[in-house]
Amino acid sequence: MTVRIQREPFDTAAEVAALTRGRTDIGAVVTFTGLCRGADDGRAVAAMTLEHYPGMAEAEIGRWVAEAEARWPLMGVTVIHRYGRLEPGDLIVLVVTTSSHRAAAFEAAEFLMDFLKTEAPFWKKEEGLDGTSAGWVEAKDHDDTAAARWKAPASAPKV
Amino acid sequence: MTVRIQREPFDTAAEVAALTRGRTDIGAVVTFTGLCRGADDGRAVAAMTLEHYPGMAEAEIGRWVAEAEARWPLMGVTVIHRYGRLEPGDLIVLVVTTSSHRAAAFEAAEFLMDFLKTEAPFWKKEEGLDGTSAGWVEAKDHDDTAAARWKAPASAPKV
Amino acid sequence: MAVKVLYFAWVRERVGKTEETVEPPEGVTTVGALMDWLAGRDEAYAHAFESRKTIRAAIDRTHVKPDTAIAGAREIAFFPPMTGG
Amino acid sequence: MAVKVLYFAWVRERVGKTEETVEPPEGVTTVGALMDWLAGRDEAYAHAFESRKTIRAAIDRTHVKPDTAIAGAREIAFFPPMTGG
Repeated sequence: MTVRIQREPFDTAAEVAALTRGRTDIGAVVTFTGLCRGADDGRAVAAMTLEHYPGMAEAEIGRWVAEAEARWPLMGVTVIHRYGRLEPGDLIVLVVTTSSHRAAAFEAAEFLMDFLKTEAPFWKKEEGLDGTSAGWVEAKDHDDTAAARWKAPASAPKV
Repeated sequence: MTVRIQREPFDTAAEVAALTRGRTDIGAVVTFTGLCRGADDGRAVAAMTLEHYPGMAEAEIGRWVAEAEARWPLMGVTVIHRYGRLEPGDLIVLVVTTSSHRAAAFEAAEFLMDFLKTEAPFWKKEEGLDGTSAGWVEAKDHDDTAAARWKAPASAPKV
Repeated sequence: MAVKVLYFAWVRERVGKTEETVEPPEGVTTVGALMDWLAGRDEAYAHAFESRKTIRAAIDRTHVKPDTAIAGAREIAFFPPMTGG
Repeated sequence: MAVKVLYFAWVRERVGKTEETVEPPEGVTTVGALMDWLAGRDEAYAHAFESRKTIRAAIDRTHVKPDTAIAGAREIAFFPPMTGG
């Protein structure tokens, strides 16, 4: 597993290549890339600053990757989350999952994103177009709902 | 929408860039890449040849992309499927979906892969390690099951 | 009615050709009846269409069921269940 | 017991510092009690902890609930619900 918290951009293709190069047992690669948007709920966003809890962010994501590896037959997982000031169009987060078949790769990537959204210690503060702060982004109920679906009733993967 | 059936490899990063470049309304990009594996159900595979129905393959995939665009708020979809002789580790298929939020991008990518597997007119023939033909790959019940989940009961997306 | 028929994968291999134009008799009005008629042509066709329930069909590049009428079809294709993706 | 306390996002902004070492009295044994005690220090802390049910906590980099004991904790963090990803 690779988990990195960094200020710099990441190269999705290079991360996928690092997981798949020289292997012939991987049949499915799923990537999720999250990008900074220029509007949130209809409000223009000039930039956002991502604050994180150094040390805990890596540890927490590592725990969820380990959980995903226990639930699904994965052949490799990479999670990269950026912090600092990001502008619309900038990359925020990358999840890459690999498996022999597609269901495991898709489900594990969704699972990881749901818990990154609700459990990883990151906080977004948005700037409005006039350069003033538009304030901290509030956590969304639908993200909690998305994360909750993995908890009930059993820990077995969906078919 | 971009749908291409081609013999040549594809460049996932270039396809993603073509969908996202200059845009600030896309918050989520999901890619699925399918690769040729060196073994199938425990049987060694030296190579596979993908046959397709020219004209219908493009049309059928285009119909499913249109259906995905009707079901989910997507901002762009690219599907590329290769044909011809492929060796273990080679890319077979690419699906890229983009949306403002992750749920739509994930679900549409899974939906498209489920129907590519069961409805797109492609057939795989595998070669064993001794160079002799190991025969045509049989369709799998679990792929039909995966496709069927999108049909019942309503056509509304899952939450 | 003359109609172009295409074969793919093991249906193609068993029939021994990729496409041909056939003229089924008037009583052959559905996809299923066309399969029955083709299966009766010779041993190669009989072999190709022996597990008829398995074989899929398309008319003019759209999937169809065995009871679909073939009237007006320009191109009818027969093939095994798909294994792409 | 002296313990390091960290603050993030708007909790940090309201408290006005990123971290500090505090010495809560003996009766303060849980995460929730520590929040109550911090809220009573001055107006800045009171503001930071006013919607106490909203605030999340971690002990030694693991999420904990308000009723979790703080005995043995090296590092306790308070922050709003997470909005990463």
